[in-house]
Amino acid sequence: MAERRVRTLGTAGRVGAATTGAVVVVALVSLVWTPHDPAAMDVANKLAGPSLAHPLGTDHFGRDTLSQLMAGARVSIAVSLVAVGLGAGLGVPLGLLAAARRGWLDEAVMRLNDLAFAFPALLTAVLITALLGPGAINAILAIGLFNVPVFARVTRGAALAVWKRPFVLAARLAGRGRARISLDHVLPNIAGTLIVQATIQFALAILAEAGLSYLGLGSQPPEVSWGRMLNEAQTFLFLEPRLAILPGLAIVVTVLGLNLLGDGLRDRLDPRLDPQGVDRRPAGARRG
Amino acid sequence: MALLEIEDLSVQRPAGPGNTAPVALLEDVSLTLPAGGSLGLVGESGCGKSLTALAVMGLLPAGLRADGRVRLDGLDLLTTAERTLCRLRGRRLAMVFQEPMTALNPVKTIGAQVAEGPRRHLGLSRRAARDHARAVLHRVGLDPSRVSPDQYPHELSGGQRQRVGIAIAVACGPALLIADEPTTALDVATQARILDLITDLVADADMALLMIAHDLAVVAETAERMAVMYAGRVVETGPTARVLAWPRHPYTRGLMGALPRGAGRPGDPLAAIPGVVPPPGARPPGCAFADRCPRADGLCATRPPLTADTDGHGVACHHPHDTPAERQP
Amino acid sequence: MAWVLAKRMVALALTLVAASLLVFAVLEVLPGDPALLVLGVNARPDTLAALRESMGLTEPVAWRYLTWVGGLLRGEFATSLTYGVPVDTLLAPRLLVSGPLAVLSLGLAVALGIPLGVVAAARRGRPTDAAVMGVSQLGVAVPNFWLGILLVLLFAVTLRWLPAGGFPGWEAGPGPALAALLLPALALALPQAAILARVTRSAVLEVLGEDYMRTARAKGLSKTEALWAHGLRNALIPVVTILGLQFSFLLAGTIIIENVFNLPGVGRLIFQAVSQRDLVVVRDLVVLLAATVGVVNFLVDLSYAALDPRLRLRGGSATDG
Amino acid sequence: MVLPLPRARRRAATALAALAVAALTALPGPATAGPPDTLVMGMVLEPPHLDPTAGAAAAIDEVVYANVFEGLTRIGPDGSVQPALAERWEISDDGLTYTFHLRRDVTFHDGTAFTADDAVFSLQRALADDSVNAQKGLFAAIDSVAALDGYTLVVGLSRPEGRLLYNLGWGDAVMVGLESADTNKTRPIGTGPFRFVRWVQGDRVELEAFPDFWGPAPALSAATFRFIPDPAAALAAMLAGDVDAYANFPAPEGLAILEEDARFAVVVGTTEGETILALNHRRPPLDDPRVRRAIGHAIDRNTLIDGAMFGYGTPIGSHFAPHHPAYVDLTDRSPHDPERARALLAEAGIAPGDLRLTLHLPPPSYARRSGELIAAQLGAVGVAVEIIPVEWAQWLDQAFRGHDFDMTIVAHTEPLDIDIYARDDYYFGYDNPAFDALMATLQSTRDTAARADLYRQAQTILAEDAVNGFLFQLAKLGVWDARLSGLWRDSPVQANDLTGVSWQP
Repeated sequence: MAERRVRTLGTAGRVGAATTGAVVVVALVSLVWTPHDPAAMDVANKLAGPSLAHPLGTDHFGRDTLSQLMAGARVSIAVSLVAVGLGAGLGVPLGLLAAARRGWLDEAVMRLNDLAFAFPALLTAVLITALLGPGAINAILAIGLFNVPVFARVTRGAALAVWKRPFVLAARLAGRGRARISLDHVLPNIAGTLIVQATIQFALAILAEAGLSYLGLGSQPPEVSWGRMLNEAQTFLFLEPRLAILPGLAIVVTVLGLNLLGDGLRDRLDPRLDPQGVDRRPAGARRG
Repeated sequence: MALLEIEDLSVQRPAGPGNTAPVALLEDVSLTLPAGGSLGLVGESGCGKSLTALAVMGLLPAGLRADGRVRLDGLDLLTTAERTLCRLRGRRLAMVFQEPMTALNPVKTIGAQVAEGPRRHLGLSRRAARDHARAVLHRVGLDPSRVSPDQYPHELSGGQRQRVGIAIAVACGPALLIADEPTTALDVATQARILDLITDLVADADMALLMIAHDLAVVAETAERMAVMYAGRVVETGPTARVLAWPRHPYTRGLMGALPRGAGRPGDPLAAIPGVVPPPGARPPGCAFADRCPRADGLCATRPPLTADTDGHGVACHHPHDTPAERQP
Repeated sequence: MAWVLAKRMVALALTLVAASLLVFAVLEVLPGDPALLVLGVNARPDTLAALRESMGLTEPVAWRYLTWVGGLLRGEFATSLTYGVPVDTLLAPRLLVSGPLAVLSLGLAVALGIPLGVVAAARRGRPTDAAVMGVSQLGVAVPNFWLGILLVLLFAVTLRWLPAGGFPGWEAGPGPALAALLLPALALALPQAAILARVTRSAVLEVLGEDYMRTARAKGLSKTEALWAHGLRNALIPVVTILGLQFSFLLAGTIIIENVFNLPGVGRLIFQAVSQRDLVVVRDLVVLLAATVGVVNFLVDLSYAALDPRLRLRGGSATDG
Repeated sequence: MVLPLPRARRRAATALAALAVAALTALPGPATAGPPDTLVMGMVLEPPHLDPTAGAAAAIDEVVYANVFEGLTRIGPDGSVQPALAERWEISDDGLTYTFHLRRDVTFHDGTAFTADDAVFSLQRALADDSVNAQKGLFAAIDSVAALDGYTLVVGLSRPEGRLLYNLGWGDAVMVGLESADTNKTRPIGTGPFRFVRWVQGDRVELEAFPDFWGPAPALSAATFRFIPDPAAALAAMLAGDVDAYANFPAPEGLAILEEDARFAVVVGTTEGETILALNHRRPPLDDPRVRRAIGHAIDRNTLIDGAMFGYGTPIGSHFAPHHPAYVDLTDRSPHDPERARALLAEAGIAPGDLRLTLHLPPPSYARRSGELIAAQLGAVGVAVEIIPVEWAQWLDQAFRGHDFDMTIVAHTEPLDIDIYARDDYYFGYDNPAFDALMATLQSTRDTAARADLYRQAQTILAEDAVNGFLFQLAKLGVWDARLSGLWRDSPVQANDLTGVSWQP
């Protein structure tokens, strides 16, 4: 089953799956092993170029760049995963509810969406971190908050289509409750769409986490994240451009992998072949 | 010299990444149509009728290659430069499409869509083209007092839209009008009125008409001569009255058996003929109809040539019918 | 349609009221005392109290909210707590940086993304298409601030063609000013152009398969003419949707990019105002941004109607003929 | 098939391309420093406003002090008190009455004359109940201010104040005009050699020479202060020649590049900034001197200076500037000795890993970087540190005023501010009556030698008590065009006095 799925992902999708898998593996490996302790400082050996001991060199505190990149993968993935989980965990039930009940509840959910979209996400993140202080948790909160309306909207749209299908009508005639129908019939039928959307949101969350950390609002020392590495590297742009280039590359590779995987999954999982079906948009809700 | 001479027209999808061997879609189609004449092209869906029309228009879908000769006024359209073709399309030859709901641009007014051809081909000013479009729309039955040229397609009914499609086609007074199942998408009452309009227009302006239909009744009503296509080939051709009175190919007889169900959608299997048209690429080497044919025998493993009698009634069959058709229940 | 627009206006107004309440509430509980920040570590309690009084921080909460919103409605802006000038005079010169930056980058994104998308669609399945799609896939994955850093490395540090950051001001002439905006605009535009190219490509592909394109060709239009005359406007509808969304994304993007390139724009003003607890500036800017996003969405809705007559007020009803 | 653009669009595209080329060619070439009588000075922070008597931000003084505004006295490049708007003064024997004789040829930039009335107004404004002067404490001893005549000012004190003349040289004590005081925040009107031209908020402040200046005309005809908060951008601007000088270059890591470049002079001087790891004595076990001493021994100052400051900075062992004559080197009281640190912690009853402390870090890179290093160094002796990065607003509100912190890193940049350790309820919560008494004596002592002795005693007490972790004195990293002369090497006050700055041919 899994094998067949991979085979039908298409070349790009397979490349995406492999890349994503590799990043995840690196992140997991970093839990138990990195070439050096990513937080271990060796000021005497700062800003050293690549060597046998430090294949990618060291940063301004003499920390091993390779180990930091590995540990950074862990933080970037963890933050993004939890943020997307938060968004989906709140957004999907909201969307299902809106689609099942329609009426004022639907209207209320959609208006809430509008409100969330009226604020540029990053600005809200700045405010949230000003309110609660910077840190990974608050980055999760800020990013997760912005995933809620995205998931709510996509869920609602896909669910509305399912509600019109004959087998749902049949279930309703059989006297099943709206909640049961939502869980038994609607959710399985929109799962593909949601998985694809989750992949895309995951990629966007990695970018968002990097942006927040770059502004100094995301993860904090001694935690490493790619965005923070970029933040710290910027003053060494003229001395050691390597420090700014490597974390960026890591971000690009990860996001690229996730996007390719998302495209592959969409071709495979999304029942609607309509390429507009999945919301690739960075933010914003349009009502039809 | 006939207006339109199609000689050995073949269309194939060349070998590519998706398919290893080239696939023949049309094979050795030969048809002629004199100026002012009319020719009906019938067959089930997938027989290559529309493809023939598109090949004549030079509008084959991307990736298809046409061979043979398609001569309009003696000029071989298949070897003519695209630039010249653009000057001919809409001017000398024009086409009415099957789906009036989608054949019109939703974001342009009908007047503008009709005026586009005349402005380009007849060298009319913007204003003159608009007046011309108004007149043409009126001619096709869209009275400007009831249907304004400034309206958009979505504001019109299906029949009205098809009238706009016809107006677009005849706006420059083409010598050849190709109508590709112009009534299939319409309800029965509207169908008749649209067919009347087309025959009327053709007669009026002395246009030649290539009428494509899966419905023999439509051809019977509009075309002097007809050709029956099956699996990318012409299997029977001749004067319409003659062919219908004495269909010689078993497939033609099958189509006639399906006649009462003429309103069936393309793609439905014909009630009188078991099986479906073999898809291109899976066509047998001999007679393509053999495996659906009640008269088929070993001989049918070779391809029958199209042989014509003195009346110009030709048939490609090893075992043609020798007796006129009986009206079937 | 008119009714739809009216409904949108009401929704926009409600959104703005909610936004103003929200931002006001958040700023109320934000840790940090603006007066203390101004006066620093040697400030004495009486001095602080005096400053707070003069900043208007001692009025009751509801009153302050109403005064603020009332002022905004009359078009009057309050005085920045740190700069001591009205927010609009603070904002005007920043808008002259951020506005052109946004326009320039949106323009660049459109100028790059749409033609590339059209070309890719027209050459579907050929190497050009694959190249455009590959590059755009990459473009979508690149964080704009990192792209900014790379652009600085290449054009400012290595080649020394363009300034690494800063803004000389428009009075220095359009040349230097545009030069200062070019790299940041590129950094903002390229990822957006990549998205735009992908959306345009799929929209054009969809349109190319439409029957009316064949109708247009049957009239004698060449492929190119048919695409421009009949295809583009139809393909633009999804593209405009994305453009509207990109604009608000771009607004947020300026916060990071203006930091990377050290541009005195609105984004950095907000960032600075938050860290300086200049509540007056923050709340005004947040509401203004929300309003801008709302207005842009409104314009997008209007442009749908302009592009697609089906969304306009219905005229005569159809009768069969 | 390529889709060629229709002609009109093609023309538009060509025009756009031409515009881009025009933009490129119109660029200023690198290192065009402008005519040699103007100066572009880079600064990290933008002043919130331009009135030095109404805010604590150092950036205000860095732009306007000695350039736009002058006080009765001024503080020279060596930290000494010099006459400014007061030509000379007399002090009564009891030290309670100061008589200032003001210059008679001084006009404000708005053309009004500077008289004793303006001086009275300036001081009374700072002293008033609704005063918003950030350093109101400077004038605490002043009892009365009066104009004897147009050019004579008498200041009466309630108690002797040894530093009054010095205090009057601060930016917070500059003389402002009666007519213009209210608008100084946005349109500063002073008496200095440069007058305000305009302020492009977020970018720069422009000054030009004031033709009616009472003193010798400055060599520069105009000066621009550009605000570039990002260290990398600062380096880029310097390399590109967009900025002529940085009095305080924000990126020590970039100095190596500038030093190699013959176009620039890198001048490392001293500042009044003692960087300390402040410890909250209200929070046990930080009230235990053994724990504080352990923290001191855990810290490796040389690694801090090397890692956080790229070698620029001087280790300190107490709260006192090393360049001051009264300085005592007390770094040997808390040498880097992790063993002793562990032993002291054990002695205080703290097992490794038991002590968890928060470390609040304000935004400057000296604090953030030192903080990361210190967290690692404390970790090495078994003290777990949680880093909490904060904005200044939060730091002031929570750590400084709310005393809600365990440890924090901050540079105290005011000159001779050792007296903060005598303040009641100051943020680190040090309370030592002996020290307070010492400071009281100091306040009423005017004899230089005696004062130096008191300062030495004070330093020693602080080091003995291990009040805070004493880290290093910030260096003043001056970088400027090698053809410039007259910029201050050291910064006894936070100012960029441009009076004597000129371009060498």
